[in-house]
Amino acid sequence: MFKKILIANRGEIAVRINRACQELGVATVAVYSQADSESMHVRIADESVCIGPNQVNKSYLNTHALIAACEITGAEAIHPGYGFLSENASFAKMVSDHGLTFIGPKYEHIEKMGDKIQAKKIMQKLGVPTIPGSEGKIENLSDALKIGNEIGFPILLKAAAGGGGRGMKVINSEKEMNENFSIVRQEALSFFGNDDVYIEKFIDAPRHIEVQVIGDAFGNFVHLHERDCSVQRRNQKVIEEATAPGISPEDKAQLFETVISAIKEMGYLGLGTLEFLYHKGKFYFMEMNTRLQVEHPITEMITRIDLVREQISVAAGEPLSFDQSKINPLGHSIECRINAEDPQTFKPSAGTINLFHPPAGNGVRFDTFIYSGYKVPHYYDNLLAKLIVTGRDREHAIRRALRSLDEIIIEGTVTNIELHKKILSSEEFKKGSVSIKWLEENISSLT
Amino acid sequence: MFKKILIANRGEIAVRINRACQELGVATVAVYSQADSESMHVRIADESVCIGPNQVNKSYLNTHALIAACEITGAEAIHPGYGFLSENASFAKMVSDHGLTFIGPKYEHIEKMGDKIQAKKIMQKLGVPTIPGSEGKIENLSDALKIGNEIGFPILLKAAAGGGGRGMKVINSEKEMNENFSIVRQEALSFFGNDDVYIEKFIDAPRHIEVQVIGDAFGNFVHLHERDCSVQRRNQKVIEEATAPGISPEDKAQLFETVISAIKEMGYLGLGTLEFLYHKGKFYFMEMNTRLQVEHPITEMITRIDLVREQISVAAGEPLSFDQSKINPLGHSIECRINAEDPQTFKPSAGTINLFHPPAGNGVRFDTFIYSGYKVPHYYDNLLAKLIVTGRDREHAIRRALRSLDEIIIEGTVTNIELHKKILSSEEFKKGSVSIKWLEENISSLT
Amino acid sequence: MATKDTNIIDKKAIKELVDILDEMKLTEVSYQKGDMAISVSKGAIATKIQQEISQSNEPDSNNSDTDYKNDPRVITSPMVGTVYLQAEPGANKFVNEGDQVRKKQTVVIIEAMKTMNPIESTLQGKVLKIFVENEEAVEFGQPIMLVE
Amino acid sequence: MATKDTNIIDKKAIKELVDILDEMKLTEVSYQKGDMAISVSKGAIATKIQQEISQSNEPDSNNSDTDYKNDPRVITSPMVGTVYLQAEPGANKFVNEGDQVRKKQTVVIIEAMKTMNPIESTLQGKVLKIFVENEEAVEFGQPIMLVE
Repeated sequence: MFKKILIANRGEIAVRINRACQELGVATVAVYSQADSESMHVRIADESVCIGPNQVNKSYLNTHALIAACEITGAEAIHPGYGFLSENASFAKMVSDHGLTFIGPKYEHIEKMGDKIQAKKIMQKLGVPTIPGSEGKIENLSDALKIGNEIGFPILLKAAAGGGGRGMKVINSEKEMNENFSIVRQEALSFFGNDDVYIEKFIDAPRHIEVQVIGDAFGNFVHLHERDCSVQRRNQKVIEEATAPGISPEDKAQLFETVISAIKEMGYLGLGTLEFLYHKGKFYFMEMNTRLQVEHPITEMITRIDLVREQISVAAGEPLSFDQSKINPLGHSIECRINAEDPQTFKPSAGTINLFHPPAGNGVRFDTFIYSGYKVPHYYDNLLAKLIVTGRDREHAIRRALRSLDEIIIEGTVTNIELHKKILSSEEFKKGSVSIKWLEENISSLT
Repeated sequence: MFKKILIANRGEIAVRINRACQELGVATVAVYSQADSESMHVRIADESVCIGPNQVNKSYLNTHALIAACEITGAEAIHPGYGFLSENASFAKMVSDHGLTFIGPKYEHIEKMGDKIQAKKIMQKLGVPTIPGSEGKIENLSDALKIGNEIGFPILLKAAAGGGGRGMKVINSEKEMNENFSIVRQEALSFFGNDDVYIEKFIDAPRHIEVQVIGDAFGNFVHLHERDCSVQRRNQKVIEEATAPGISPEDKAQLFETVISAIKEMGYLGLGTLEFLYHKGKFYFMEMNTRLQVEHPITEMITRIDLVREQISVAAGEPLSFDQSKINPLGHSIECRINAEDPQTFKPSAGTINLFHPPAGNGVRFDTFIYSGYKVPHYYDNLLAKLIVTGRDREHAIRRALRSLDEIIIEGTVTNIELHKKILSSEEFKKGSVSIKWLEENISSLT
Repeated sequence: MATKDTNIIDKKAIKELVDILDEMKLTEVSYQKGDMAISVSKGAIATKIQQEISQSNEPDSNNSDTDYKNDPRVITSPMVGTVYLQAEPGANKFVNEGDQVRKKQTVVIIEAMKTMNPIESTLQGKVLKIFVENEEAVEFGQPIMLVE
Repeated sequence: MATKDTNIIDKKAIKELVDILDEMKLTEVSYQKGDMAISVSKGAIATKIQQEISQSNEPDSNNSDTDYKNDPRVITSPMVGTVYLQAEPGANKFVNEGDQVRKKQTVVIIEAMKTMNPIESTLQGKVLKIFVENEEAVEFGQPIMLVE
């Protein structure tokens, strides 16, 4: 096991990783921008290094400063968390070139899965069902029109370098393709520095189902079942749950078998998530996230596996502490992302948390980095906390979530807590199986 | 299921019960003394009734006020929590005579188990191993001497009406018996209003092992494995853990079989705990608690059963939601009782909590009723919170407890947090299997 | 920092007030004399969280009587139960606003556990206000009536 | 905003009151005398919890330099690394306390990722104090030297 790990992140996930390290007996180094000097992740770490000014590109994305911080503190490994440099293959390689360990997959896998076109091709080859679409990038408008007609409109025109819901457009007809093809390419170029685009069949109102996997260096590959992340707004997940309601055990079992066979073939190391669209009984591979996910705790709760601990162990060259036979999900878990945002405009909100009192009790976990008196900086994302509730079944989990939301006190900044209550109280959510479009289409009528 | 429940308690357990009710969709009535008007259990309940002044005998022990509070609020059932009226058979009967439900066992069982001599006789008859001793109460000194010699000194002279570690004395010889017999009887009379005493073999440095059981009205009786509560100071539990380390699965299985057979024979309803001394591979029945225990959460964590929910369901005439085959303990759970007490003198400490920040993260539960700004009244017991941590194994749970203790901020009153850190860091505790005398004998040398 | 003789603020007066605040364990003190008025406060958190937590569930109480909770001129309920202002339906009230009451005079009856408990006045004087209505549920310590 | 010579607000009085607030650890002070009335308050919770949380882990910093964190007379480290005060072991220091420095003059070298990065002075004047020692690890923004 490592003696010291540098956590190249901030916020709740840096706190989460720090706790896992403490429990492993591993010393921690927090890094922070000048805006984050009072942040919880700095305060709970064994050591801390200021790596730059407020802007992320000069601090949390400053690869040189991170390597230098390892050098001066003697940290042997870097945990990138999610976001920031977590899926940056060249950073992963740089870390390894400096004799340090990147706590994540091999950089080749990060690189391959980071390119959405290549990822889809690879998965297709490995037997994973994908969405019908262009075989690779589209060279020009006439090819786009041809492929669009072959697959049948509506289709989705996507930037190869996009992700997280950005860099894509629904095209309903030849006419719309004529109008939008160069616009989408130009946007892709300006947002992602790469104007490669590709086409996929547009699946209307599917669900977002993802499978958590982990592999070690000893040929062990395990899936930790699925999560349903269909409650989204602007392609951002709002509520996640595990396991997914309303999908037959047989369909799930078949999916898991395919997924395990694929990552075994890849020789995948560490944590990964394969994201699928689910529609009319069929799964379509979307992308693979080669990192820890925001919503990993719901999987931890139903499987009782500490994913961050296993992730670190595997990166340290140790075998998984469990095998597939130990993974028997029990109960139902729901995560609500508590954001600092205006409930009407959804604009991020910053400010000082005058008062914070968390929800608690049986089956309640509240992962956060805020505290009474903490000034939320406006430079970073607006996730304040994750409420994770686990009940004996889905109905129990929903009730537990509602009573927990009622217990939360966060004073000094507006949050989306009321939105969560509305979603969890709605008949459609309670029924289960809403699509990724449901929240956006119903947000104004939720009461 | 009940529509409305009155919770006849305060502090963390009232909060715990309120949460279970909320999750069941049951409305709650909090009762409070005048000193508790700002207490958390009042604030989170649906309704609240002030039942008397600060003194417990005029408020929380005021049976008439509690029944009247049900009458004016329409509550159909009373949950007594632990302590206060929870093991008061005549109150349980009074509740039932008024057409209300007492959330607990049948009052006959409370009554029988409340008399320690009778309880032991009953259990003996039901095949449960007990400590050798007098068959019932001792009439006079000469009988005491005779029985003492039969069993062999040292013996324990105990008040029949005692409990919670009060009303007992170790007698090492005939001489000590001569000196102490009437003193113990007199003390029993003045403390418990009853001078019946009995004799038991004194078992030096045993462990405290208890078995959690539950029964419903449909003939289902289940055990939820055992807890080890050997870390005690002045017979008060300080740290509890589940399951108990260092006892063979075979010995446990045999104990569970005996216990289940006994409560089945009794037709026991609701939650109960059979407490045993464990010494050199043998269990000796001590007493049965006919109520929810302070340390119930560690059992909840390893079994994933919500005990309070089941307790309420069973009292409402519903069957248990699980059977014995569903109870497969996973991981290891530890509870630290966080008391407001002076770390040197152990005197209870009151005061205003200026600042409270709880520990959190994977595997951490913190059951409490305090909040930033809460004034802890000095009229009641000094339990502020229960830290409950659950890990993949005992070592992991200990590490998790230590990092969680480090995270707690309670400002404004002194607590025993440092004592917990010392215990959990000690080599002897880490090895497991300490006796009930260990803490007291080592408390000054723990560093 | 300003030198002693040119201070605009009377620090000594504030210090005295702070000492009083500490001694009496207050969170706020205001003081006014002549043209001088000072107010100091400490420990705002307590007040704050209590307000916040209360928002969701204010313990039952009538708006009208909360101001009188600690008023010595008030007869409070010695028990939990249902209050009756008259001995039986249709009968006259035991006491009306404006009436004179003597100590030990029955002012209301409180029913608890099917038992009627006559509640005697603890005060003597003119009844200024009756806070409770007939058949209202009352809790321990709840103001029943104000006596001058 | 008020212009310099016609200030409407008596800033000095406010400053005095703030000093009193800090000294006496209050969260709020109001003061009124004659036609003047001032009230100041501070978020006590913030200060409090930060102090408390800091107790267990004060971010690394030398006591000697923390006071200068935002001082404009200080040259701070533009990067994370190991600082060298001379070009090679045994050589003279780039700068000694008491020396005059010009802008763009190399004052230290910081090694990061096996690369030596000459750090140029951002200030001009006399070096009053050097906060770092040879081969000390420095973080971003850490004071290197004080220049008059």
